[in-house]
Amino acid sequence: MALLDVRNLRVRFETHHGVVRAVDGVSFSLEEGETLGLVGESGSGKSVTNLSLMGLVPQPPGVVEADALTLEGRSILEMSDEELRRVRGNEVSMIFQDPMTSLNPLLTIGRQLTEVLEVHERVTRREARRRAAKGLDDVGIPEPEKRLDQYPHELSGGMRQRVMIAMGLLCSPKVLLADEPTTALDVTIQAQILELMKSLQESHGTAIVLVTHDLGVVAGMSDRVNVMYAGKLVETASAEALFESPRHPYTAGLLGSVPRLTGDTGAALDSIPGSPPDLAALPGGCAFRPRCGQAIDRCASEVPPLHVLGSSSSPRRTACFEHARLGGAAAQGGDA
Amino acid sequence: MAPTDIEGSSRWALDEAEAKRLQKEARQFKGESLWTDARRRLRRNRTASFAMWFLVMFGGTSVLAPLLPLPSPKALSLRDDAAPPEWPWAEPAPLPKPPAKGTAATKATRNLWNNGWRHRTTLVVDAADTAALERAASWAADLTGRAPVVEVHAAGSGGLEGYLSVPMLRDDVPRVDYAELSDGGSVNTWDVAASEGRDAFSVISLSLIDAEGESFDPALVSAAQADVRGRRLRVLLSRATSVEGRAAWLVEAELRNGLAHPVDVILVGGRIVSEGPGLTDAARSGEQSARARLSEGIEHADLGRRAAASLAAAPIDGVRYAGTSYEDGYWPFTGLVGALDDLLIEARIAIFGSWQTGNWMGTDSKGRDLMSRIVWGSRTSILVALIASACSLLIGVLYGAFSGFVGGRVDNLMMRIVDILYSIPFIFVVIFLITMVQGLAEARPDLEIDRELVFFLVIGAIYWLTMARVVRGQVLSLKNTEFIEAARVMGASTLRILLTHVVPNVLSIVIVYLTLTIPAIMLFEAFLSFLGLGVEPPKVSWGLLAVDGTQVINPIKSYWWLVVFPALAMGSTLLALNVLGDGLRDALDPKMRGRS
Amino acid sequence: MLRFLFRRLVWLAITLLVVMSVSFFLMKNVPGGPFDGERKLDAQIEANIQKKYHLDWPLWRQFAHYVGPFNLDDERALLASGDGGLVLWRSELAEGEPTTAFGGVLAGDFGPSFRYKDFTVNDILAQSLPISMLLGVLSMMFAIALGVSAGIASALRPGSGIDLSLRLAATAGIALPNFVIASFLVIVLVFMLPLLPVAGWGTIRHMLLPGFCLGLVFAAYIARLTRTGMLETLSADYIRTAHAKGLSSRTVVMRHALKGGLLPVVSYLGPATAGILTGSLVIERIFFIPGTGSHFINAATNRDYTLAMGVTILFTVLVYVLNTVVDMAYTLLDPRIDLEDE
Amino acid sequence: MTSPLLQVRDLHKHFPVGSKGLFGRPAQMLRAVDGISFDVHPGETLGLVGESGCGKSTCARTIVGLHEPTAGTVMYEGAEISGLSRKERAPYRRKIQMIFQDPYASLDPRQTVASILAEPLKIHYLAKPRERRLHAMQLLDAVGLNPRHIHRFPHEFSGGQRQRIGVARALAMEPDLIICDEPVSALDVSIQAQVVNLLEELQERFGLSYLFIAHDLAVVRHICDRIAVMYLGKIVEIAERDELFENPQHPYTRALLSAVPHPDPKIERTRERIVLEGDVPSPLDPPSGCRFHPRCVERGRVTGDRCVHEEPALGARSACHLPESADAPSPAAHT
Repeated sequence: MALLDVRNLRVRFETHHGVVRAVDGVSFSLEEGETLGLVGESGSGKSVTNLSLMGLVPQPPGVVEADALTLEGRSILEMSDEELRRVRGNEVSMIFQDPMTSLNPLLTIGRQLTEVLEVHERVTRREARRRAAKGLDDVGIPEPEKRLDQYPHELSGGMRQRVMIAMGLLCSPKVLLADEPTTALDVTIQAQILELMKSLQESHGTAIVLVTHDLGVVAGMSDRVNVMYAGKLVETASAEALFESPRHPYTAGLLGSVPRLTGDTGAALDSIPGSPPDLAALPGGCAFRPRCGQAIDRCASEVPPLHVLGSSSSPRRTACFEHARLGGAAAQGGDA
Repeated sequence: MAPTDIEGSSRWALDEAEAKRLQKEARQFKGESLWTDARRRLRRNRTASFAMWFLVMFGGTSVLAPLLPLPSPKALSLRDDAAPPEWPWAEPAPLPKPPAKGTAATKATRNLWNNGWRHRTTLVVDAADTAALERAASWAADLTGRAPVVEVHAAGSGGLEGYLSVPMLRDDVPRVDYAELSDGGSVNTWDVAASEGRDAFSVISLSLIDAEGESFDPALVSAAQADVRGRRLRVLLSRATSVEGRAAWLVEAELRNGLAHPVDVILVGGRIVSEGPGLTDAARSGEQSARARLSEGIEHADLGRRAAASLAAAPIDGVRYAGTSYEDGYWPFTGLVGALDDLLIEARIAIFGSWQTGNWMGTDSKGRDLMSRIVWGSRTSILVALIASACSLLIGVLYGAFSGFVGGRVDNLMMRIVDILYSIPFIFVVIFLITMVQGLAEARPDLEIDRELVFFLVIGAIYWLTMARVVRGQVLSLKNTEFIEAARVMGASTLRILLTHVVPNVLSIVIVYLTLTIPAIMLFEAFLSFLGLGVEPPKVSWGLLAVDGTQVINPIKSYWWLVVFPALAMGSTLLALNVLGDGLRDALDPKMRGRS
Repeated sequence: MLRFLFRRLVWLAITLLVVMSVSFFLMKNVPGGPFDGERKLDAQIEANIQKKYHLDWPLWRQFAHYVGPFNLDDERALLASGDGGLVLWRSELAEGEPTTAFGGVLAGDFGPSFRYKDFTVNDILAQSLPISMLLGVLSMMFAIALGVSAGIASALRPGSGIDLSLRLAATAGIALPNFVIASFLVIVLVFMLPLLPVAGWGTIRHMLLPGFCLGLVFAAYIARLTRTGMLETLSADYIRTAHAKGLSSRTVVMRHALKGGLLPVVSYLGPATAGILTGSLVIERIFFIPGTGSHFINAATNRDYTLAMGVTILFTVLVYVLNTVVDMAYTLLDPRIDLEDE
Repeated sequence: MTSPLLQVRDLHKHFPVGSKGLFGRPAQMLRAVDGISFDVHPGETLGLVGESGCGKSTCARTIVGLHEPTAGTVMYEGAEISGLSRKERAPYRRKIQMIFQDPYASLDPRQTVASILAEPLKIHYLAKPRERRLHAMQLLDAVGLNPRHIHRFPHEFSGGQRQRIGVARALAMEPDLIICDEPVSALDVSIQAQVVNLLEELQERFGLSYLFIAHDLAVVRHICDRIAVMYLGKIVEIAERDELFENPQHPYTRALLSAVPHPDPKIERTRERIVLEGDVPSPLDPPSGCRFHPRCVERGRVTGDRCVHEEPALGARSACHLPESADAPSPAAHT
């Protein structure tokens, strides 16, 4: 049984301008110890997907529905507030994008760390403090005892993100949901944090859902990658297969858009024309069709479902009619 | 670096002809500015738009007050207690006894005299039947050029007693209007300021002699006096005397000195035979035009007297001249507003005639109609709010913008001063200052301190703080935005940046805070009036009305209407202003775009 | 912290000096002084009065006399030190030497009242200030309690019926003048349902209505500030973090949101104090409370300048000091603020 | 080699910060830019990279005259332009323009696109109002936007489109040099590529030179001919693009290159990373000697504590006490 199983997740926000379908029929599962990358541009619904896994989508205006949304077989959607509370921060924890605003500026680091332990494990204050200090030590923060009495604004951005990670890992969760954990950081600090997350994953055995727009980060961190566009999953594959031979035109376009540190620099980047659609007014059919160079007539009228491509040993799926037509041949060609 | 290398450049893919064609098409793609967007969102905000409509109605009522068929807000009644509201459909109380023949308008009776709207001339007619009365009315209309308001009462003798009242407008006041002279009034001025010392009064004695030996009409002298009064000259004495064997009038006028502008000569119908200090040659030679004035002056003089004089020519018997009321029914404005008010009163007479509302909201303890006072009080309150907020706007925006734009240490110091003013009970100092100024005004009337103006300015002077802070914050954050930096990189001057980028972007927040300052100022006016430091009776403002209400609270008799109606008017207006201000803030905040 | 206090002190001194000198010189220039009574005084008496109150001195000397504990009575001292006569302290006066002067504002002496001839300003203040303070503290407590709870209730369910009605009530509270509200309440609570006494001072029952009326406007402001502050903090990222940690909603609100949400309220307390003092002018008058506010208004209308000035100066200092205290309290709540950075 | 278009010599920009006394005495100086020199040649793109707070944006702002330099000079075609008055500077304004980072903040929300694009011409009294509008349309067309949309407002465009408007505004006066201050950092990947392509296309078409400021090394590698790497207000290395990426000299450059993740799992999983320790020190109180020494992993290779005491000068390529080597490991070229 998968650790986390998501089937046909739908999140919509009912605003005055109409219904925004932020997430529309997303399915995936997460195995123990696995890292799943969730890639997309802003507004693709990746962060909302992440939030809904923890029941953190504000309701109203949000409405979360799914055929299944289970953690170890228990349905998250059907949990009571109390049960949900026991899951959050304990079995599933979360790291946010901006460590500047994600920590309470008015409380000490120590207070914010120990309260997690106090809520989920019946520990004394002293014990909580000891473990918090150890947690800080684990994420490579020097002088952890001293840091406990400091306030977030006294730390640098990288340090704050380390604190966030320490906070997320205090109760040894089974799943860590990381929402753009390095976007706000400089590259050298990003490298530190990514290394840290990798080593902690090895030592804790935590499964990670990594939400990011940075294809480089995904490539280095994840085992499998889900690509999202306009609230839908357009392609899912193992990291190697995806970067080696992207099947969906959007994935291909995305990879082509990224300048590389190696190889030829002469040619122009293969950018995707146009801009992402307004989620409140999506075109009919495939949402990517207006920007797609390979669109066929069918794309305008029908929403392409996720087709399974390739062998069962490395399952990959893509939501594109063109590739469904090409079928296994292309997949075989790519894997060969 | 000639402009040509921009124009004729062929480096553009889009050639000019094509661009011109597209330019026509471009009109279909007109964008929606933030202002339009804000207007739309404000309209969608139901509470705020309701508040706006309410305020428009309220403002309209206030501006159009002379048009409304309301009783006079200042005419006293001899009743000795406040009357409760009467229902609009209730039978009016029986009329008191009509005024006795010849009595002036001072005696208060119900409908007409009490609530006389500005000036009226009234003729009383004893008529046998309605037809006779109508004849009398049409005669009066011919006489005055204006349809009279007719009121009919049964006379004791079984006949009818009619009151024919002709409303008198500004021009009917007995006065001489030299400005309308056709033969040029250039000689009728002399410059007082030129010859007088600052602090002395001087008496100018002028003898008026009838050149042709005709006798003077005393009415002309009184007309001259009235006019003199209007010109801030006071006639002390007028008496007949004889100069060179002819009848003459001597007018001694007290002139207040220090008038910087020319003053109309006040002499009517005579030749100047001797003069006091300060009379210039121009005035000395005023004989000719003075005569011309004589004839013109009669045309414009007292309508009532003319009517009285023509009584003999009346087509029916029994017409008596009842009197003329010169008392204003309200507090007239001068200038444009005054002219508008006159028009409105004419319109009121044309539309409503003598009909006016009853005391639908009751009267105050002096018998003045409460509803009328609320409407007229709103004028004072609005005036205070407008002048004071304009004052606060001026100081606040200039101070804030300067502080924000200069920045650095100057900004630090300026904002520290604002902080301090914020935190000290500034109002105590202000009250202290107001009493000082009032004391000064009383003790030294010669300084001509306009107490109301001082009062407005002082209020304005303390409400600029928030505005200054807000504007400064905006300017400070705008100063560092990239689009201002872009303009700097382009080489825009500071003035240009201020006018094209800063002002439009600060404007919206200024509007919001202005809408919120106005209610605060109205509240403060009420507060000061309550303490007896604001608008002074007999003028009326909402603050004073509320004070009247609180003063009659007692356990024996409840004068609830004196509390409830002013409070309702004030509360709903201030509430509407606050709601509108909040609504504007939401609508004008670009961050709120796209949200409800 | 010491530097901060020192800076504040310097600014206070500047403020006071400006307030005092402006009002002093205005007061001296306004004719119709306190002794221009109904009848003309005998020239000798007038001269005596002038002498007694030093009205015959040059203005600068009167001002110095008013402000500070300088020895200006002693002509010899003045002569001895040339025109630097201000340096002598009162204590240097020989024992028992007659003096008609007062100690000066710096020594906490506001001089004699011009109207109440048998009292000094200090006497009047000593008698009335406790009453005003009690009223002020009561209404402040009331304003905070009502405002904060209404604001939180509003912010927890934005858009709900409770929120809308509380917001409307707050706007009404801000829009309506407190004397109007007071009149309504007096009609209802005193006359229609005789629950409370109409006026006067002494027992708790006397204080309830004035305290309520005085505090209401500030309760409305505080409710608004609390609501906005709470809504802002509740939508902050760190609140999401707190939820993600598995804290209960109650803990999230009490521990994480409340502190940040109430920060604007804390910084409003300074202006609120000034506002309550101002409001007390009206409330004390309506309820016939013999507080400082009533005396101030009487003094202002009767041209009792020393009393009016005394109250103004005292309240300025009071509010200024309270503001400084509030600012220091703010740093305890918000570790990001450094007073040295001001 | 052609004579340089822009010469920056020993440029310093310090800001007073921190606690002020009663009457405002500045306490500390923030050394945002602390003595940098470089040239930009006609038709070339010079990249300026570094992490946040390294002073690259301050450098750009000082060049265009938004800040007055504390010391040093900026020369355009051999004439000094720093320290000129607004009027004296006007002719150079037309030649040097700037593109800003935040497409949402860099356009006045209350102006239409037409007036945004006409503003530079208005300021310099170029062209008549009608011609300005035509010119605005030509500009929109040139940056790939619909010229019919000139009467629209910025908020009616997407982020990428706004950045195009920002580019059009910079082009309006036909400059020779455009300072691009992180022009693509705020954009999504697919949009970023569009803007990068647009910039390259415009450079070719109008013969522009760019000073391209970015923190994303991959973008810089794609668009720049030469690259300068900044650390704490100093240039630590400056070299031709391929030189820098294939054979980085300065330890910081190496670390920076190694920190960039590759969008390719095969490379990512096998390559060795140099992970720097700690954070960038505060520019208020930069470390003594070589500013990079507290974080430098190759410090051990320098004998003694030269790195702590002696500030390395910028040599032909890099500012490091280590000798330049041809075979230094290039983490980027690890394939």
